[in-house]
Amino acid sequence: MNDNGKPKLAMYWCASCGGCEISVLNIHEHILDVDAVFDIVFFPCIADFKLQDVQGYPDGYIDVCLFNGAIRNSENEEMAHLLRKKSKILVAYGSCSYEGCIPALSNLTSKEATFQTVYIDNPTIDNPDGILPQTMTKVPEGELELPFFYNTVKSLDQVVEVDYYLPGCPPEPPQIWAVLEVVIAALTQGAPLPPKGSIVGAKDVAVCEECPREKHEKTIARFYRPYEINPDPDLCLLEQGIICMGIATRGGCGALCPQVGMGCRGCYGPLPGVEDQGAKMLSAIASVIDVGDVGDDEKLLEQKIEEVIATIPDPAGTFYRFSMAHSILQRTRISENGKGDSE
Amino acid sequence: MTDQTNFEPMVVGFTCNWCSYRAADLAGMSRIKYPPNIRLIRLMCSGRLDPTFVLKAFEGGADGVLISGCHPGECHYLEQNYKMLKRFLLLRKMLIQMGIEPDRLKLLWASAAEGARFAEEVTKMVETVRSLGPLNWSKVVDSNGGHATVIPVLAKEEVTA
Amino acid sequence: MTEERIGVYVCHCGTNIAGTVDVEEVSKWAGEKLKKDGVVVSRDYKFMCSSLGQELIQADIKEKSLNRVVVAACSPHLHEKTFRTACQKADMNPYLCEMVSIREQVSWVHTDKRVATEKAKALISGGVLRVAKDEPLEAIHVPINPATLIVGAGIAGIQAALEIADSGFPVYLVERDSSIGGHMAQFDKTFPTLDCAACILTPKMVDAGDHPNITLLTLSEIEQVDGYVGNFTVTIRKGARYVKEDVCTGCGICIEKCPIKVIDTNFEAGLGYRKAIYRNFPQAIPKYPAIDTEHCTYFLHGKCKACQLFCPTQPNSIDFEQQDEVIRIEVGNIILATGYDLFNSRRIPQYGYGRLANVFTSLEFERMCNAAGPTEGRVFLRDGITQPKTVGIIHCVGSRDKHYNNYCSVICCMQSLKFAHLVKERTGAEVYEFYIDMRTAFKDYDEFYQRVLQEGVNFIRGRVAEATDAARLPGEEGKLIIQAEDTLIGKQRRIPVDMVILSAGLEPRADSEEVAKKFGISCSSNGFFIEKHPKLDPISTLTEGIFIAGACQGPKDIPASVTQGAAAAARVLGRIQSKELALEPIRASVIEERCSGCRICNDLCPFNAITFNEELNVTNINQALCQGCGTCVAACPSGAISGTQFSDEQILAQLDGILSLPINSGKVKTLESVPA
Amino acid sequence: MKYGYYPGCSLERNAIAYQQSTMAIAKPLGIEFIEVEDWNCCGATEYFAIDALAAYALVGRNLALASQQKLNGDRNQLVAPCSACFLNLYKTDHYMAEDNKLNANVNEALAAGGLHYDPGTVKVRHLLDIIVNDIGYEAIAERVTKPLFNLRVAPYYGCMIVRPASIESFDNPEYPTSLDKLTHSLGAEVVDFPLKAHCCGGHMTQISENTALELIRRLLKNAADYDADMIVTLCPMCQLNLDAYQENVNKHFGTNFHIPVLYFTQLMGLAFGLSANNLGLGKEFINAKPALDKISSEPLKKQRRKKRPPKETLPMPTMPEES
Amino acid sequence: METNLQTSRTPTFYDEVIRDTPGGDPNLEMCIQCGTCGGSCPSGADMDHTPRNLFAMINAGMKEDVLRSNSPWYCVSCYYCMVRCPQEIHITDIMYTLKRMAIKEGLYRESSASEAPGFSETFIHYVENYGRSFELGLATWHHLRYHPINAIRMASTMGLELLRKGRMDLTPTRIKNMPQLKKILKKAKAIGGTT
Repeated sequence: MNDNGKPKLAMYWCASCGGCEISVLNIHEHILDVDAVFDIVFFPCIADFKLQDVQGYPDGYIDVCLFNGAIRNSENEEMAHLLRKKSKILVAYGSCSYEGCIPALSNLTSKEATFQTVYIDNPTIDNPDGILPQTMTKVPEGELELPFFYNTVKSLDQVVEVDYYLPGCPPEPPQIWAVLEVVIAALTQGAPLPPKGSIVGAKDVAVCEECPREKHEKTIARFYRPYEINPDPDLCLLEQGIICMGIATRGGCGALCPQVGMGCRGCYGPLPGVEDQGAKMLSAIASVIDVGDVGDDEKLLEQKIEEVIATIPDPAGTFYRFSMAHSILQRTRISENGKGDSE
Repeated sequence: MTDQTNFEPMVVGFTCNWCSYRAADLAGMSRIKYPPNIRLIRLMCSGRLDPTFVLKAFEGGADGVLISGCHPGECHYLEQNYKMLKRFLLLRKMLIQMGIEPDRLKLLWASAAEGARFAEEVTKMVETVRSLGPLNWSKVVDSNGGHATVIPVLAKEEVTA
Repeated sequence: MTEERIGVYVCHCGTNIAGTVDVEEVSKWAGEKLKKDGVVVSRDYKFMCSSLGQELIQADIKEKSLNRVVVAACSPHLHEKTFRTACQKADMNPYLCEMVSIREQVSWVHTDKRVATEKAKALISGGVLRVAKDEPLEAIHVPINPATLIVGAGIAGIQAALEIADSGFPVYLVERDSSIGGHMAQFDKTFPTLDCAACILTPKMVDAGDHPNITLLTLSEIEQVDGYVGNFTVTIRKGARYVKEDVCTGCGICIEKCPIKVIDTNFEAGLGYRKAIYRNFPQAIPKYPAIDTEHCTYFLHGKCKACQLFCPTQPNSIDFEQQDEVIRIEVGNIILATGYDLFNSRRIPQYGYGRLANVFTSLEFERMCNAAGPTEGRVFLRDGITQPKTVGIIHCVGSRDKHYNNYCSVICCMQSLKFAHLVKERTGAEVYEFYIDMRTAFKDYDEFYQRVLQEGVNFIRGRVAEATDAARLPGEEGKLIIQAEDTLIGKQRRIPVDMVILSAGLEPRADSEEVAKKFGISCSSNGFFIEKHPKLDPISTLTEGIFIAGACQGPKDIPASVTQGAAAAARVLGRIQSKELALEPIRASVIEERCSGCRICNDLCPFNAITFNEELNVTNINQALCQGCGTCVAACPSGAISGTQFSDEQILAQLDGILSLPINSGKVKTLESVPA
Repeated sequence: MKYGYYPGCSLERNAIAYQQSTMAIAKPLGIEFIEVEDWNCCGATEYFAIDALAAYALVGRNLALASQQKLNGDRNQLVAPCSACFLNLYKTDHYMAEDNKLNANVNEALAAGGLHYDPGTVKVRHLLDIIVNDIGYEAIAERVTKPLFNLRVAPYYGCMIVRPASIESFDNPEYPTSLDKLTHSLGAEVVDFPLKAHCCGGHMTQISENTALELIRRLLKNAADYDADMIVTLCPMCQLNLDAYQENVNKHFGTNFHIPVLYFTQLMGLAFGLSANNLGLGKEFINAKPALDKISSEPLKKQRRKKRPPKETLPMPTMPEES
Repeated sequence: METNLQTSRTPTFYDEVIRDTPGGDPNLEMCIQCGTCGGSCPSGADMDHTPRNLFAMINAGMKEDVLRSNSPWYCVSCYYCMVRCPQEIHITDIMYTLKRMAIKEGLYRESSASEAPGFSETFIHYVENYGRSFELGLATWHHLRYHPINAIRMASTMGLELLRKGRMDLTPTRIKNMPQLKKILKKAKAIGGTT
């Protein structure tokens, strides 16, 4: 089947928004190089291949598979296994497949609550019979098996082995191209590939290094949500009380968000050696909370700290916005009554 | 609650080298008994406590985590216990969001002289955690609503690139 | 990287451990089940800490090429050093040896042998996984600057200064007051020998004032302390005296001519007066007077200058333009001897101090007895002319009381006995001592008690309920009545007296917390500075290079203060002579290529070990200043700070280990019942 | 300002003058008292000697009613003018908070009557406390129209208003000064009364009269020694003992005391220019009129020449007073 | 918690006193025998044992002697001992406990204050039946019982004067919801004990 001798490229989406596909196209004229080098064999967004086509490929037929999106349901997982089998290099492309990203925020609640919100309570929903996703449906031709919706959203590497990770929500075009260049060089000239399991297309230093804002010794007396404050254009956002995850997030993006006055959301994930981005972020900013000099009165101290903490309304959602599935705890625990404890 | 009757809670304690670890020493020297459900890890200071450790403990099977440090104003490193206190309070808020009852994470100020109190507080904590029942975090994550998480056909086939 | 070869050693500690933990089983288990984690040998032994036990480990290190050792025995606070030294002698890096406490944390606190054995296994598993992550380390060596700073020139500080200076090393002796001598200079006689305080203190003060190796800085306060053991930089503010020390001869004419007289609340304890230009007493060291700007007419209203006018020196010694001076000095060690404050007796209204004229504090009475004091040593009532016929002395004022100070102030019993003797000697009055317990421990003290008993002083065992002028019965009119239970007869008694002396307790200096913070040491809950160890190291603090002596560490009398001053000096001299000091290598360091320059950690270090390099946009940690608490390690959001001996890897490995065995892995259903 | 009000049995009858004068001064001070509906006796010092739990439950009923009736909204402050009532209410609330078992038992008893009380929900305060701390000395001085110049008053607190100290007190338990300052703000001359917080004998008049008479004598003698024209107090028991038993004291000890004993609220009323009839004056055993007649419209010229003490006199202590 | 630090203080009387004193730990074991309580007591002169002495006796297990003592009955609840006690012992509350125990054991009759409980009992009789105290009835009944002559004196002088000045009622006042109060008190007594 190696008809034209070109390396085979696939890109597939699972629980994701589609932004990753757009980001690949966002490499502008380099897309022509991609087309020149690769033979696209599966890319539902831009080319009409069917599942049967992929199933028909021999194992390892695909040289590079860019897999984006998290594992939300049984179909996602099935596709992950299939593409793993058919690919030589499987890349977790983008934050969703790398660490869960926005879809994994639903790990902060239960499957039932998610259904309730999405299919019943949502103001734009018209579902008078209250029908929820099923695993079976009857059609005139007979019964169809439908994907099963999981309780917990997972990252790609929690269901199959992953060769490389390309973080970002979505990954930044220059980084994408840089990674593709390495892969092309490897495939065409036999250049060495980075060690398996590497995170590619990102730096090993935090976003702050790329951020031009002026930084000082940090003490934070309270936090502001972005709409509550008009930040100084030159000063570190965190020092102004805006939660900026830049300190705990891999750089490589060029600090785009902080540069335009929006705190880093943390989409490039934790730094090397850090297992849990949220825990580290929590530790760092809690350490610099400033409650003034209240002496050693325990109660007063606690009260003052609680006042500052109250200005962070949703710590879990904030600190794990992108990394929930990959965090140590992965999800919230559903108490006996079946409801999530998260607000 | 399922296996409540046989349930023996596992509590991990992070102690400060200068105060609470010595309080544990003192409890020992005074032969004061407390439940064997606690296992201690020594840090130089409660300020060393990275929230990651707490999450790791819960994930690894602990039903409760005890963090102990010097009383306010008595930190061996002057004020680092305050930094721990700040992390503790924010962490507790986040753990509530993660469905972990606040009583599973306890903060205890204990000086090196408070051996008896240390034992007493450990006893109380073990009993509190016992009444909360097992946390069993591995089950929390595994549960996928009764549906097998791995597609049987594909799972068997080992994949190599 | 070489493979880990770990030896596990389980101590019986006689029956201390073996009585509750099945040590043979634990040792066997570790040898088998922890093989996968690198354990190559596991042994148990009666007493691991004995020389035979140590040799056992050393032999294994040699013969079985061990490169890691775990000793499961008592608390590391007891024997970590022992086993590390043993390992070092066998050419293993000492920091690759870990202790697991299965005595204090297992056998001594649990009773069910099976569960205790399982817990011991779990803790050892933690130790084994942790030791595998240990890294070889070297102790940190720092040079010692031979100069010493001593803060506080009371008897403890003076003693320490002289010891060091006499050995040939430079000393900076800093005193807040205008002259040295501290509380002792205010006293008349000292117990139990009744030596005159001035006679024994003055020579020492003169020595300290003249010593070529002592730089005396009076009216001076410490502003800032930077640096670390061996290399402190101290900023001192030397207050303006308004008298030129290089010209003044100390003749005292200015004092005589000064028209302003004010109550001396400091040296005279409020019982006497001094001038606006003053020195505490004629033999004060230094001899130069100082101007009190709060009361000096010139400073208040711009005129007078009588002192300047009458000053006989050429050039004139008075300098109204003098300014505070900020001095920076470099020292290797610091001794704090900042003394105590007297308990404020007004806090106990029922003793009437401040309301009833003839109630005096102990310090007032000391000044009254002092021949150089306001009454020239005569014992008078507040009117300054009447001798008392009956005197009541109340012990434990503000001490041994949960409402004020819970501790015993140590000196009050002996001081009160001394007062009784002095009252008898000078007035022949009837004396009543009201005490809870008579505490006359130490050499010759109880003999003094005997002597005062012999002198006919009345002792009433009972804490005084109140001292009042409300007469109830005939014979009480015009007197102060002391009401107490005489606990030895079980009856309430009312003793009318002319004078009441309150033996007020000793308190930490009002600013002790502040001072402690400046020097990076801590105060105990009662406010006195905390020593490193209450018995074995009462003069060191937990901050390297900072020592404490005298009453700043806790109430104590003159002999004890002198002893501590000398002991602190000896410790400092030892340091100076060894020229350098080895410190535990528990330190944090920045992995520069990981540091993004976010500066989260920059404000977290109370020892100022963390600095920011603007040029490279990275943070640095000064290894000598770092005390190893690890707060910055935990806070660094980039994982760019690592901490030796307590790294994330070590801690998480230990956590894995201790969680590897459940609490009730055996079959027995319930644990020992532990009543709540 | 609105407060819940617990008058207590004494103010209904024996201390009717206290009740009348309290109500009279409340108006000009802008205080509104709302009485607890169907309150019962606090048990005084007697019930606790017989059955502690019943005693706490008895007091608990009052607290439960006050808490239920939300007399002054969320503040739920309950004012008691009688020191014994004040102490019992305050102590019960405090001990219930300290002692879980007591709390549970009291509530079990209350439940039998359909009531419940959570300690801490009612803040119990003495009348004097709210007058000096909520109204303040300055505001009181502003309302004075007929200052009590030339009247020498010994302020007498008794025991229970400032004790025990394990309960947070609004004034020093040994040497309180709030009533001194209040009396001073009315224009009166205040005696620094050494026995101001000593015991009046309490119920000893009933159990061991001689003991009580001696305690009363001490107070009267001390007030007389200090040339007080009258004693002012804030507790019905203190007033009764010092006033009604004064003749008994004179008989028993052969003394001749004639020191009227009034409530501080009565003096406040007089200084505010209120009519004596509305203040319950005349209900005292020792007629206060001769003493009140001493009040002059102008402050007497200070006769005390600022005598300079002889030069040998030693200065008085300069240690600062406790704040 | 099991601890071998426990002292071997055996007398159970000591534990009873602590147990029956509500309001948190009365700190009785902390007594250092300083005598501040005995020195402060306004009626100390009339007591056969000072409070300090009683505490030593309690510690020695001298139950009968303690409960026979007149001291608790001379306690005027002035709380001076309690505020001054350097060890923060709840002395006044302990005195109440001793009174209750003395009544229970009937030993008060042997003390020199044998009539004191009668006064308290008369007092609570009114409280339990009317919800309010009743001074006239109280004084009269109490004195009729113990000092008939006094009662006449009371009625003739002070009582009359109080009546005349409108400071005493002839009949007791009754609260409205007396059944509720009775239920509460009945329940409290049924729960029993002192705490």
